[in-house]
Order: sequence, then C-alpha cells, then structure tokens
Amino acid sequence: MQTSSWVPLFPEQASTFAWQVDALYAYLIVISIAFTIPIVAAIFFFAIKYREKEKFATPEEMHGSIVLETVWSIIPFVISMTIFLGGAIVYYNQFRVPDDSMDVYVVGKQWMWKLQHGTGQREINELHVPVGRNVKLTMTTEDTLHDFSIPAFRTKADVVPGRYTYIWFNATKPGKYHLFCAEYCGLNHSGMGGYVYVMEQRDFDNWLSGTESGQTPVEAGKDLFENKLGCASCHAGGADQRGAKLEGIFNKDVKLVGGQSVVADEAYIRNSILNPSSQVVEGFQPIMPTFKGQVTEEQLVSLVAYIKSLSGVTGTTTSSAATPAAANTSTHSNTAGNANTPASSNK
Amino acid sequence: MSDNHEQHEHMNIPKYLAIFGILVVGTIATYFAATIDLDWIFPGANTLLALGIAFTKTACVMLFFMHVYWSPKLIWLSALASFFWLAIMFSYTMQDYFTRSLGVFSS
Amino acid sequence: MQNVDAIGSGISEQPKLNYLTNGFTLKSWLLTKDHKRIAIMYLITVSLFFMAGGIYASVIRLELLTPASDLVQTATYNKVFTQHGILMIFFFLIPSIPAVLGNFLLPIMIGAKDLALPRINLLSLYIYWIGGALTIYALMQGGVDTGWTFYTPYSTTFSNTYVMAVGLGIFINGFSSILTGLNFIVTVHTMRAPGMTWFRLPLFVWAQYATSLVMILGTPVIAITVLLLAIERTVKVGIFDPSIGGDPILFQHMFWFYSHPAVYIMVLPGMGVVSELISNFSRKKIFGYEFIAFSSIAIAVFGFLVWGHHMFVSGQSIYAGLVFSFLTMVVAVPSAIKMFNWAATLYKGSISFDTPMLYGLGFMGLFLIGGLTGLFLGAIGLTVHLTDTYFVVAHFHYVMVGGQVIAYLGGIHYWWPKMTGKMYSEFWGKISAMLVFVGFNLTFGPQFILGYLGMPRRYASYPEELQVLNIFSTAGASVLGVGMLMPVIYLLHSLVWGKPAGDNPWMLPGLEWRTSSPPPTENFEKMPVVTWEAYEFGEESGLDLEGARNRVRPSTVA
Amino acid sequence: MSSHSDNNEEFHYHAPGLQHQFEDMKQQEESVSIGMWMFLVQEIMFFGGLFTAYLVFRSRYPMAFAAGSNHLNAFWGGLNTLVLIVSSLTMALTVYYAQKGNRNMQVILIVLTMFFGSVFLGVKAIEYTDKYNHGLVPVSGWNKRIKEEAGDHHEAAKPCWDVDHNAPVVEHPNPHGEFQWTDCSLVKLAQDHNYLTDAERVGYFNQGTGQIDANKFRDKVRIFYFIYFVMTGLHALHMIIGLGIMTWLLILAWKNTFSADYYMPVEMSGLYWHFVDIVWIFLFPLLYLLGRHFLH
Repeated sequence: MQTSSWVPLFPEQASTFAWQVDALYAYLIVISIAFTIPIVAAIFFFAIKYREKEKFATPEEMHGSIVLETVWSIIPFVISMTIFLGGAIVYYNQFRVPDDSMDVYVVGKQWMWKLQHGTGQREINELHVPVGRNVKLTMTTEDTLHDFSIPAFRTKADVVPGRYTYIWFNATKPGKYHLFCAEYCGLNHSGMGGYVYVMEQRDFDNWLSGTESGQTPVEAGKDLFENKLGCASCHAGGADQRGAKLEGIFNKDVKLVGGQSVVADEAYIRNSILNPSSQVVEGFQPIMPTFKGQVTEEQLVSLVAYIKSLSGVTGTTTSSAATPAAANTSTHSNTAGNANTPASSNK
Repeated sequence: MSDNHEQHEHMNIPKYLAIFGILVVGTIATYFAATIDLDWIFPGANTLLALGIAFTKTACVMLFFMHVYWSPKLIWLSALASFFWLAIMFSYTMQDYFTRSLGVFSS
Repeated sequence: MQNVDAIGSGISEQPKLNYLTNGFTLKSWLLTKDHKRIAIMYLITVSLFFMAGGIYASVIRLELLTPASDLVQTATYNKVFTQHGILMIFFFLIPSIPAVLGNFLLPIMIGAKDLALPRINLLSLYIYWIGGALTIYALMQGGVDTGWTFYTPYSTTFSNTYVMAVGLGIFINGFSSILTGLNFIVTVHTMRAPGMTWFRLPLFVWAQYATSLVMILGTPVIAITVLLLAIERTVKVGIFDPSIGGDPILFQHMFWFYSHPAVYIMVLPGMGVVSELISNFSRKKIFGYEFIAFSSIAIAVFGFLVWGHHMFVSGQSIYAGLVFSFLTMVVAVPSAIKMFNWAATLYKGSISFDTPMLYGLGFMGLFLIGGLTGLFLGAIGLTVHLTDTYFVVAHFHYVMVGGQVIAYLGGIHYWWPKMTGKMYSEFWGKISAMLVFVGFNLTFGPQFILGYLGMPRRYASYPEELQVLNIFSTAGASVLGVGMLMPVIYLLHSLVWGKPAGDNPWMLPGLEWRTSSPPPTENFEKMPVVTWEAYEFGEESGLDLEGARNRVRPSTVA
Repeated sequence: MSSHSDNNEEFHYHAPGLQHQFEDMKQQEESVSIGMWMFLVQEIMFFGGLFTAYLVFRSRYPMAFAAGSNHLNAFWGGLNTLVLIVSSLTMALTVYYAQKGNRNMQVILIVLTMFFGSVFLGVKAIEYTDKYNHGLVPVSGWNKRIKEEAGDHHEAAKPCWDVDHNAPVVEHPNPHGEFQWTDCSLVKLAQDHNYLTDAERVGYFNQGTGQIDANKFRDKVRIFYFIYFVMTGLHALHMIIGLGIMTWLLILAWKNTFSADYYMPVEMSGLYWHFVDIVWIFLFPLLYLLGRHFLH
C-alpha cells in the first residue's frame, strides 16, 4: 500500500498469486459492469419512455415468456460457474503449500503476533522475509481467534486455538507491507498488527545476523515499546488498558500483589520485562508473557531508558544493576516451543 | 383437507394396541441388539441398527398415533421436510469435519 | 356478492369506525388481537430500535473519520459496533417487514379477517418486547463487545461484558420470529378468501411465505446455539473450548446455519415489497409471476445450503469450502431471475414516479450491486483476500440497507395511506428518497475500495493512507442520516395535518385497496370474493377506472 | 378455498370455541393443526442443533462417548422408554375417546398419561441424583462433595484401564465436587484393536510419554456428559411443560368440553406429547446404548 496516488485503489501486488486474485477481481468487475449497465440503462429507458401519460391508465397486458426466463436463468448460471472455477483455481494456488518452503511459526496472542523463524530468530509484530522464497507460516494462537492477514500478498487465514492453520506466500517485491489481524479478537484488535518486510536475500542475511540501529536508546526503546514488542497494546491506551500504567512510575513506590512494595528502579523494570510474574503490581492479573530470550540486553537498555523517559527522567545512564557484564551479547534464543504450545495444562 | 370427523374410524383400540406392541418390541430389541457386538460386520453396525429401529418406531408413532397417515399432504410434507432439514444440517456440517486435515496438536 | 365499485373508488363520505377508532384505552391496544394494531405497535418499537441502531452507526462513522482511535476509546468502539449489529439485525431487520408490513397487510391481501392465530401474534409481540427490553437493559448496564457474531472462544472465555444478558435477549427474541413465521404459514394456507388461489396471491405474500419457512426452520438452531454458548460461558464444560476438547468452529457452523438463511429473512420480504411497487406503479402485470414466486421459495431452500461461505478462512476444510462456494454460485441465479423480471415489468408500462416507486427503483439499483458483489464473495479464491474486510461490510450493507431498509421505507410510504388514512407530503417524500439513495451510495461505495485495499472490519484505528475514503464514507453517512430522519418528520406531520388519502389513492387492484382507509377491525365489511387475477389493472379488476380518470383529468393533463 | 361457504349473509350457527376470525370449525381445526405441525417442525430443528453437536463430538471421540455411555444406567433408560411409550398409548386413546365424547375414559386416560409422565420424571431424577453422587455432572463444583479420608486416597490413583464393570462402585474422594472419571478401559481396548481415530490419538494421550492421559480423556467424557445433560434436561423440560398442558386438558375434560365436533385441544396436546416421546426414542439408543457392545 505504498501507492503515492491521492486515493489508492488497489493494494500492491507483492506475492506470486496476487495477480491471480486481481485478475479474478477484474473479471468479476467486468461481469458486474456487463450486467449493471444494460439493466440500469433498461430501467432508465423504460422509466422515461413509458412514464405515466395519463393517470390510472391500463397499459397493454403482457404475458411472461418461458424462453426469456430460461435464457436469463441459464446465462447467469453459466457465468457463475466460470466464477466458481476461477475462484477454485486461485484458492488451490493459495493453499497448496510448496514443499521447499522456509518455515516461520506464528503465535497470535491478545494483541500481538509472535513469530519465530525456522532458524530461531524471534520477532514480534514484524516479519522479515527474503524476496523470491516460498515462505510457509504455521500458525496458532494462545487465546482467542485471530486472523493473519497480509493484503499485499492477498492471503489470510484464521488462527484457531488448539490447532495449526497454514498459509504460504512467495514475496515478489521488496518493501514494507501491512500485517493485520482480521478476525475480531477483543479490546485492541485494531492495534494487533505490524509490518511485513520483504528484503533482498543479502539484506535478509544481514538482518539475520544482527540488527543495526542508528537510534538513541530512548527512540529505540520507544520503537520497541510501541511497535516491535507490542508493549503498548497493554501498557498504553488509557483507563481500560490491561497492564500497569507506566507513566511517572520511575523511582516511585509500587505496591505488589501480596502486600509488599518496591521502588520502581531500573532493576525492577528490567526484572518485570524478563520475569513478569515474579513481581505483579497490585490490581493486575499475572498475564504478561515473559520476554526472556526475545529482547537483547541492548534492547532492554533501550526499553528501560524509554520507560524512564515516560516519567520525565532523561539521560541514558544505566545503573549497574540493570546492566550485567554480558550486556552486549546478543541472546537470540533457539529454544522453539514454549510459545507454540497453548495453555493446555489447566486440568 | 383433512377430514377429522372420519379420522377416528381409521384407528380402533386393537389397532392402537398393535402399534403399542410394535413399539414395546422395538424397545426391547434395541436394548438387546446393543449388547451384541456387531462390529464384525462393519464398525458402527450397532449404531446403524439402533437408528434403524428408532426410525421404525418413530414412523409408527407419527403415522398412527399422530394420525399423519390420514392427514393432508401438507402435514406429510412438513414432517418429511423437518427430517430433510436435519439431514442438511448434519451432512453439510460433517462434510467439513470428515475432510478437515486434523492439525490438532493438543486438545 | 360484493359490490367492488362501492368501495375503492373515492374518499369515504363519513368517518366509519376503523381499527384505530375502535377503542382508545391503553388496554384496547395492549390486549388487542387485531393484527393491524399489533403491526402498529411493532412499527413503533421497530422504529425506536432502528433509531438506536442508527445512533450507534453514526458514532462508528464519526470515529472512523480519523485514523486514530480518538473520538471514543477502543473499548467503547468495540461495544458500539457490536450493539449496532445486534440491534439492527435481531431487533430491526428481522422483524421489520414481516412483523410490521406483513402483519398489517398479509391478512388483508388474502381477504381474511385476521391472522389465523391472533393470540399467538400478540404473544410474539410480547416476546419481542421482553427480549428487546432485556437487551436494552444489558446495553445500559455496560453492553457487549463480542461482535454480533458472538464467535467463541472470545465470547465464552475472554469477553468480560454482558454476553449472557444479550444472548438471553436474542434467545427470547428468536421465538417471536418463529411465532410470526408459524402464523403466516398457517394463515396463507387456511385463511385465503374465496377465489384467492395460490397463483392469485400478491407476490408480497409469496415472499412472506418463503421468509416464514426460513424463520421456522432456522431460528430454533440459533436459539439452541445461544443456549449452548450461555452454558459454556457460565460453567465451562468445554464444548467450544479447544483446550479441553471442544471445537470453536462448531459454533460457527451452528451460528451460520441460522444466520446465513437469516440474511434471506432480511431480504426476501424486501423483494416482495419491491415486486408490489414495481408492478403497481407501472400499472402492469408483473412479468413472470410464477418465476418470481418460485424463486422466493428456491432462495429460501438453497439459502440453507451455503452457510459455509462465511467460513472460508476459518479453518474449515478446503473441500467443504469448495462445496459451499459452488452452492453459493447456484443461489445467485434465483436473485438474478427476479432482477430481470422486475426490469421486464417496466417495459410498456405506465410508470409513475411517486415516492414508493422511487424507493422501488432505488432498491433495484442497490440490490443489483449488493447481489453482484455477493458473487465476489462467493468466489473462494477472491474471498480469501476479502473476508473480514470492509468489502464484506459494504456488500452486506448494500443488501441489508439497500435491500431491506429501502424496501421497508418504500413499503411504509406505499401503505401509509392505507395504515393511517392520511397522505404525506409527496414533495418531501421524493427529496428524502433521493437523499437516501445518494447518501447510501456515498457511504458504502468507498467501502468496497477500502475492503479491497485490505482494511479489516471492526477496526477502531486504521492506516493513515485510507483516511480519504473513510472521509467520503462518513460524509455520505451524514447525508444518509438526514435522508432517514426526514420521513419520521413528514410522516408524523401527515398524521395530523395530512390530507385524507381516500380508500384507493392510486386505483390499484390489490385487496388491501378495496377496503376503507384505515380498514375496519375485521378488514372488510363483507368477505371479498376474488374474481380477478393478480396485478390486473384493466377493467377485469372491477375497479371504476373510468370514473377515477374523469375525476383527475382536469388537473393532471397539461 | 373449498372450506369457505359462500352464504355469508345468512346467520350461521356459532360453534362453541369458534374464534371470530374463522368462518367455520373446519377452517379453525385446519389452522390449528397446521400451526401445531409448524411448531413441531421448529422443535425438531431446536433439538437438531444438539444432535449436530452430538454427531460432531461422537465422530471425533467415539471411545470417550462409549465409555461415558456405559456409565449411564441402561436399565433405567430402557424402563423410561417403555414408560413413555405407555403414556403415548394412553394419550392416543385419550384422543380416541375425546372424539367419542366419552368423558370418564378421557379423565381416566389423562390421569394415567400424567402418571406415566411423572414416573418418567421420577426415574430421571433418580438418574440425575446418581450422577451427582458419583461425580458425573460435567460442571465442576456441582457434584457431591466427598471428603478425603485417611487411607482412602489411593482409590483414585488406581490405573484407570483396569476397571471391573461388575465390581461395586467405589466412592472416590471428591472434596471440591469436580467431574470425576477413572475408567479408561475402552481406550485400552480400542488401542489394542487399533480402533482409535486420529483425533483420539491426539486427544487421549500424553504426547510426550505416549501414555494415556487420564485428565485429557476425562475432558472428552465430560463433553459426552454435557451433551447428555443438555439433551435429557431439555427433554425433561418439555415433559414438564407437557404435564402442565395435561393439567389444563384434565380440567377441560372434567367439564365435559370435548365431543366429536370439538376435540382439537386434545388432538393438539397429543401431537406435542407424541413428539416428546419421539425425541426420547432417539435419545435412548444414542445416549444409553452406544458403547454397550464393547462390554461383552
């Protein structure tokens, strides 16, 4: 949807079967026009030609015509069958997953997408894929129904708890495309989305081997908070937000479940990101997932800096407590799995 | 149109008792047929037999106790249509379940 | 037998006792068994629900004026679109034409004194009131945010709003529509006047009959589905919860088994009204009467075979998707037949452009678009892209509003003189019909483009590049809103200041035009005997056409 | 319409119970009869939704359904079927005698019908109580709470596929009134004979160890019991409504209202009563008997 026109009419075609969907769409538009114009023209023509000349007239009586009825039953039937066939062919291409696909695992959760590449890299609300490769998404959800939708690729599928559903695509054009959740899933449904980045293979390899960043820690943290990690889906939004309020908490006392209270310093913030259930703020449910293994120490530092900035504290000094010795080592986790298993152990 | 005034002349007490007898025999037959393992014929043969008996009993009740046999076509039609619509609901729902790739990993 | 010339020719000389003047106490209304009074009470209630739903609609459009979720909070927005859907579908669209126009006119059109089961009819009104009151109560307590589809497991496990109360309201309300349908079927079978054979029935009656079949066969299934949902939500047994063995998609099957045919409950009566309007205002026998009549029945039957097209991407099997796609294509044919027959009816007619006819022509245009975009959504490969986007929203509004609501307004204008005995302002009627048509297209036309661009439905905030189209849509909605409000004003105005309409202002042959306006409590002075075919505009109809022409001639001929 | 007479002008006899909107009794009877059948059609669709749920889950988890079914008491279920059939007969005969205008037989037969209807509900109550006592109500907390006593707790820990169906039922401790299930013998059987469906292979077993997971199996049996309770509960509700109708009919019959000319209320109530019987004719084999043959 990067069109520069004033009002976009078509989303970008960015997958191998996008043109097929568009062709079917165009075919249907042609058929619609082919039906609409004669009918509307006939209505207008009759309405003018046979308009009332005298009140309460009795126009010449006319009887129905079996021939006409048969003709205009069969023609729409035949046309609708061609549409069905076209739809079936396109559908076949959309859902027949090629064998040589690169795997990406997707877990929906209110209200973020958690993705993991077959090679172990984790992403949240973002998907980086190389151009020209078949990518197969194996998807499920931890809670309610969601729907993984990429309009530019013309594909989507519901994700269903307790099951895997699959979509695949082969991106044809590098760029940044919208990713939506298209099945209503509760409060922040419209915020549950992000972007799909299609990259040249070389850039993708670079991306795999580490992320580059030219941002300040607060900016990087803001980006992580609002987009990449999706923290904002629970920790921002006003009175109804599900997570604790973060504005102005830095260096203040926080009451925890169980009656204790702690000072919200850097160590506390960092611990809350990595071990959310260990210190739950009073009045909230322990529903926050752990981000251990998904954020690098670098990113943690940025996040802490950003959360501090919400309290008006600037400066990016990191206290020693928040920055252990291994601060800059990237900690991509290769353990597939935890996230891919919906909570089934509540027996 | 139904002629209710003649209707009761179609059934008399011996006929009612005969239908009742069929129903009782059907019930007892269902019970004992269910204790015999018919899976050697094909899996689900027991269920099919039980449903067969149940439909026979239903037919008896509807035709004779509910006087459908002597009723106008509309009543026949509505009785049949309701079963037809049940069949639609069952078959079109099950065509999904029987052809769905399982994909279930935990339930 | 019946002197048809005596009635149906002019303005009554002295006020006769009619259904409105037959008793003025509250009790005479609340305990009435008169189908016309029940219809009027339905009309008032249905209109209130329509206005409430309309207010929600305007909040939705105003919120979507800007990409951010800023006018109302996201949580509120979710409740607003849910409640818009619930009120409009269950409490407006489903009862609108059957319970208001059908109730009022079906017995008169077939020459009966009343519906066959008048007490059941009153009972259905009370059930509707109880269900509606419960729903309104739940909305005032805090509302519900599941979407009108109540998809599990969100509605059973995750939503912490008033799902139970609203579900109960819908459960109760369902029985109201079952009883109405039951009553209509019985009435059409047994209460037709002498000479009123099946193929002399007005097509409105055929459409009501087909609708009633759907109500009887479909509505019980939504009742049981909502019941299961309520039990699951209260006591967690797991039938829809996959973590303990259930299947959320089963809910969708059971829900759409009713809710797709319910779409036909919402549009078939509209088709019936439009058949009346097109034929009567072109003063010409409808083209292909039998084909229109049987296509209504065909739609009612085939409508039950296509529900899976709502579930193409839900995780239903690929094979099932293809079968449902195929059947969806088949069900398009009867609708196409109706459309062609309506257009052919205009040929060589004598077409007058009174307000009801403007709505009738508007319906043809809008339903054409609604029906054709239905084909887009039946083509399975294309629908993968379009499911749950604004394309779907635009499509069903074209069918529901462009179809049923337009037909309902047309019907109200058409039969208003009969119902009240007063004529509304033709000038304002035409203005409002055109405003509705223009406003409607401006509102929902851009949403097709938005949908193809991928904007998902039920979004409180959306990407910025989509704002321009949303602004068009909101602008259109305000025109539509004005167009919808105007009839309320001039119709109410006509009640007091309107000119007496006369028994048969348009000299039409239907039985409803052969009794006084408003009709007496038992509809006819004497039981009518039908000797003419349906839609007979010539002298065979027995109407005093020449006399009527002479009366108007000096003033109309230019 | 053939049923209308053309002589509207004449005074005609106003039959008792003829409502104003009808021309004659025949039209009224026809209307009421069609109306009742339409009502029954919608009742069939109402139960149809539940049968769909039954079908879906039974085809998925046949062994869980068979196991759950084997713990219903087929004797009580069979007895109830017979009781209902007898009540259907008495109802049919009530209509017969109403058409003959025989007041005494009507009263006796209606009382008998109500008696058998009440016996049916009584037996249902016994069955429900039994399920309550044995922790088979599918809602957690709605079962009898049995305190855990010293030395008792190992009862629950028995391997769940070694169940002797002839042994007396042992009460397992159930301090919170949970749904309880310990009998996995059918899974074992089906595993040995290679009967299991794909859904069952995933649904009953621990994916890590490959062993039967008693908790996962219990969840599937709970769905059976849920469907059992909803179906029989709604059926019982229809029986209770039926008893109400019978009471009304009894009063009318007592007043000698019915005759060869006017017996529609009896006929219509009879249709309802037979319909409720028909539902049970299907519920009995589908709920009580479906897994019986595995025990022999």
